[in-house]
Amino acid sequence: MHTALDSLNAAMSAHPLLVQALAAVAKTVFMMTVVMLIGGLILSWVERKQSAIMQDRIGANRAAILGVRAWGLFHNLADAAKGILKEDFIPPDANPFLHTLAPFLAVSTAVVAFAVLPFGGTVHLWGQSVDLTIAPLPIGILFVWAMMGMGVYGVVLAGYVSNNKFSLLGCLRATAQVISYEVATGLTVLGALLFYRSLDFRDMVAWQMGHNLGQVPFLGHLPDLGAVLAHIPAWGVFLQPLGFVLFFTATIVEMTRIPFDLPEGESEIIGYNIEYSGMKFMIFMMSEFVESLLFAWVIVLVFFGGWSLPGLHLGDGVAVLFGHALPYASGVALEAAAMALKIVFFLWFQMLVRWSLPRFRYDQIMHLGWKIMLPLALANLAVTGVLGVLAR
Amino acid sequence: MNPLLVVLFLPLATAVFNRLFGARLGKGAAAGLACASVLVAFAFAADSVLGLAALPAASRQVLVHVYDLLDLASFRVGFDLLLDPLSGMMILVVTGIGFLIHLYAVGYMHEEDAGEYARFFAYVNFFVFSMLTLVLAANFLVIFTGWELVGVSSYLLIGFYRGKTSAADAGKKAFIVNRVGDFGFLMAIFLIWNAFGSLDFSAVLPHAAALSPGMATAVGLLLFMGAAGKSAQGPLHVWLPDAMEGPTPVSALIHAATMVTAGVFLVARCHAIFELSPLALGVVAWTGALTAFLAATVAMVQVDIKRVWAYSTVSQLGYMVLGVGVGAYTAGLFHLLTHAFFKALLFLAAGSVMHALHGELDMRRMGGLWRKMPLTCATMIVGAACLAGVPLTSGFFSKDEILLMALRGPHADFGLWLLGYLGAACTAFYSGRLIFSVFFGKPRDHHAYEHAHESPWVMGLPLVLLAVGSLAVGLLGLPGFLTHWQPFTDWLAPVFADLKAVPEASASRALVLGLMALYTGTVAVLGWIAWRLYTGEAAAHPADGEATSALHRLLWNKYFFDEAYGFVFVRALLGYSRWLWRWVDQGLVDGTVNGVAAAAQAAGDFLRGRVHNGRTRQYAAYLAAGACLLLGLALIYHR
Amino acid sequence: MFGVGFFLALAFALFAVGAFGVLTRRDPLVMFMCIEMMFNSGNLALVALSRYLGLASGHALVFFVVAVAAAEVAVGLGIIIAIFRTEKDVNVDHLSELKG
Amino acid sequence: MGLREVLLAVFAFGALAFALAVVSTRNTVYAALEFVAHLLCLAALYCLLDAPLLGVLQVMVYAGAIMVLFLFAVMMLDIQETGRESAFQGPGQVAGALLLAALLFALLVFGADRFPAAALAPAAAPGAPGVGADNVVRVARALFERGALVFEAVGVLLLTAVVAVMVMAKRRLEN
Repeated sequence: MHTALDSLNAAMSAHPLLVQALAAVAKTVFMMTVVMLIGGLILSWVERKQSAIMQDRIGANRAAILGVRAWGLFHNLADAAKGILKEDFIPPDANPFLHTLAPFLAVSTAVVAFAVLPFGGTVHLWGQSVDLTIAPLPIGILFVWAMMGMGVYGVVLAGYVSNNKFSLLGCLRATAQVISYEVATGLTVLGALLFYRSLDFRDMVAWQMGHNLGQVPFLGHLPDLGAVLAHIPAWGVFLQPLGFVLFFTATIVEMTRIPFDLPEGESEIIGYNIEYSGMKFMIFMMSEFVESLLFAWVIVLVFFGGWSLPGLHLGDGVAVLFGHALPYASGVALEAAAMALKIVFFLWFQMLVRWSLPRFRYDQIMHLGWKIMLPLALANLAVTGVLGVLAR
Repeated sequence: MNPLLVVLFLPLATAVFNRLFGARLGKGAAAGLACASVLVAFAFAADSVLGLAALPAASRQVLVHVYDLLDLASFRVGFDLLLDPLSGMMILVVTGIGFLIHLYAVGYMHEEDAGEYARFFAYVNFFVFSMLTLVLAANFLVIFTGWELVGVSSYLLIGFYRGKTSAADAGKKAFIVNRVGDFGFLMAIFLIWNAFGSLDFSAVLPHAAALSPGMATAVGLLLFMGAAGKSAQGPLHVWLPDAMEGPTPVSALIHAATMVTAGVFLVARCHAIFELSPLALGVVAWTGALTAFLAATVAMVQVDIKRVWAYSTVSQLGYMVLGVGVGAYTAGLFHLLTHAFFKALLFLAAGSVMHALHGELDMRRMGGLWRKMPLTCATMIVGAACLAGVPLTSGFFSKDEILLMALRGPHADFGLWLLGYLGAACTAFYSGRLIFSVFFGKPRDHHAYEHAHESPWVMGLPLVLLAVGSLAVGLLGLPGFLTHWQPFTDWLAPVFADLKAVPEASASRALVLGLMALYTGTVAVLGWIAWRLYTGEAAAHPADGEATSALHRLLWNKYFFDEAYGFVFVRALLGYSRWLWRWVDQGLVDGTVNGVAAAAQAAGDFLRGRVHNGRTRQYAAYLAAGACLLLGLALIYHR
Repeated sequence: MFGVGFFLALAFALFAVGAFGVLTRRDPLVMFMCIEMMFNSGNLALVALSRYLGLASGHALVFFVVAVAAAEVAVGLGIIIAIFRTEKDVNVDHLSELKG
Repeated sequence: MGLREVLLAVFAFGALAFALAVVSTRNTVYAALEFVAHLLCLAALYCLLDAPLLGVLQVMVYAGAIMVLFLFAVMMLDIQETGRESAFQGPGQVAGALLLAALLFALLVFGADRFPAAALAPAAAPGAPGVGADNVVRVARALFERGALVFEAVGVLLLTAVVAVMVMAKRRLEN
């Protein structure tokens, strides 16, 4: 056993390229697993259960395998089975290829965006440093935005090829809403990017880990507070509270979730996916959950320090927690746990919003986006920039 | 703040205010404001002049810099004011007599409605401002500005009765004839700038000797061209009689007392240049003498009383010009001063008569008015006596001085004296003729006579003040052999200090007394002839158009100046303009323009059908073909 | 094999295709896309040349081209929609009111 | 021939093929979708040419915003009728256009033949766009230092365009 491990170590050390290849595969597999598991299965279950709890219902609890109900977890399997078995209806005048392409476009663009999201820092394996990111792009956040922009095409295609006036109208609503808020989504983050001076998520997290509020211009110069602030990590949310609130709101609009779910409005409004059934419809639903995870992830990376845990420092092969040395592996595990917890918190928070607020009217959404959020985001950006110049 | 600024800008401020808001203020306020502003200006002017008088004689010059008009590296012109004895005298005349005339106008213009009333006072105040700018100028640019402003305000006032075509025509005539003179003035300014590089009097006049004789003659003649235009010297005098179309106070103020003296003022101001050129001075003197004589002869036959005074003004201006032309600047200016008083008086009295007779101006329809309007009669007799040169009146002294200088001055000539003397004789005749026709004898138009009435006090007061002034002002310039008290000569002495001593001594006392006796006798004889001719029932007034002789017709038609101008300038200009219009403008210019346009349109019509056909893709094809062409050319030539 | 010349040739080919589209299509929207295609061929050439010459200014230029294209598209589409609302037709061959 | 070359070939071919598809498709919506695909191919080519920033910008702005606007316009206009007509006019016109386009292509290729067909010089110059993390910084320097004025001008242009479109749309609404 021992020798097997040693020989593995030796083999790995001898072939750095192999390490990298394996790491790439492992990263991808891991990420896809996480995305599919959470976005495809767990989130729909959570949503059901949470809505039930918030609305004082019991919620999904009927599906059972051999009498085991597992808190309704099997409902997802039942849904999947139902989706696969249902007739895949394609309207007579629709282009079958595009009709099929639309839902996959919607989900795949969201999934592809995860390629640039780091799930951890750099780890050292067999002498090789491995970025815990599938594709560590220097322009990571732009890539996410680009993919968000591409996600619109799923909606547009779905609305158009369905050859149905209602789906067309729904798709127009959805498109207008999404591209309107892309502006706000981009502008609200820019304030934070002014601090990080990078478009790379890893740099953002590194900056937040490497700074505390005491080092922030103006804040750190406050006579009494400076010392206290030095103990608080310089997370984006502290630097850009307004930016965070706006960004969080804009992401909910981007996901077209309640209270901004006008494009499809499951219960009342006929949406772009009206002509979809079975698995394709479920894929549209899934794309929303994937987006939900994506934005929670982005928020954590940009505004909540990513995997950083206050007090924990990972050095070269050593981990220090509040001055106590820890094994390196446990440090990594702590970071992973911090990251996961933060993401879970935001997923939960999104659900909370979803089941708390009533739906906006369409003109209200547009009003909010163009006349409130855009000016606020611009003002936030301008103030940040001016203060940054003054602090120089 | 310098009091001069108040003097200058207060009338302007009231003018602007009255023009904008006067109609709403009502007559009383508008007139009160206007009169008060001129009175205050007079007070400040008097204060300034007293302050000047307090200075030692040699340094009686105050320069006030208001602001920079133009400030280039090599050339600077400021809005500068110069107060010296000459301009001091002028501002006193302008504001003092201006105030009296304002006062008179309050009554005279009373029948106008409030808007017109305010407009009148605004224009008159504006004139006062313009005239003050002219006389206070410290450089040629400012004096020219004042010169032009005076022209504008004169134009506005002559054409004040907007409903009358004749008034509008007279305004235009005055303006256009003045432009001829202004052209000369402007040329003179350009020459001066070219020669000295500066327009300031202080930089030009003391160094005038630097001018070459030819240049001095040119500048002098051009300056005099301007002066002749403003001061109505022949042949540019034709506008002044027509200018009587304006309200009578305007005639009194502008076309008798102030504006027309600008030319004399200009020659006196620039005497340093004129003194360099005997030719220029000769032209000035001869022009003045001829104008004085010819205008006096014209005045002898006119029947319109304002017209008589208008020609009389031209004639008297001729005396002033003659005075400055023979180098007797002080005498000329003294005549300017006395004339300002008595001619303003005469015009105002004529206006009073006109007022009493509801606009009647023809002396053939008057007569015996002294019973109806004794005050007007008395004051007008005083004025006419001054004008005619009755001994011991102001006019006697001032004209006598000029004629003496014409005979014995530095540039004397017997011909000049003779013309002056004959003119003075004519003056005595027409003055008597007018007085006797209007006030004495039997009334020739009983209807008008019955309705005649004396003018209100507001018109009478200025008459009395001016009459007193006319008599008193002569005391300022008594002949040298009578007294050594010579306030006028002494006052102006610093201005003319650069001249050679006036050789009055060359005229013996016998000559002076002899001349005086000659004038006195002439005046008496001609006055008696006029009395005999014009007090009878059938006075020697021929009816309209009924010429008794060729000479009479010549004089009646004012030497046919207007007709000559009409033929030479107006007809020729019209013909030339018509030719330009028909052939050059319509044929050549329009033809070219229309031809180009027509050609462009024809080409455009063709291209529109073929090329510009609205097919976007065809345009794109042109673009692509053009791109190919350019690329091909670049490939061929770039290798 | 994939040198700068290859990318330039590709860019020129795309430019020619776009020009061909502008010359032959009657749908203003497609013409518009073809114009955009010509823009993009220019961008491609700029990127390739930047890579070849080692100049970042080419990238900046592409950025400007994209921004100007965005403005142009916004206005152009607005015009097309305005025309469609009054004419109910956007065939460019039927639109010749402004020929003068 | 490595992976990079393969990808280059694939995307270059894709760009050209989709461009031809745009020109020849009758349905405007499909043409627009093909154009999106064409743009994505170009974006990939940019990334392969060491211009990842431009690649992403291309996707964000061109594919993500501009083309969505196009689709929006297409859907609002509902140009089914014109779309069903023949996309091209007469054979003569098509031939002429083809000739012009070919001429243009030929001239351009002749004009640019000084550039090597097979070599991409390494980015070595001091102002080079750079690879990787450097790219953004280098391009930003070019953009905001030498091109600052142009950048502002473009900003004003965009603002003007936005206002213009708003005015245009607003007037229509009132009618």
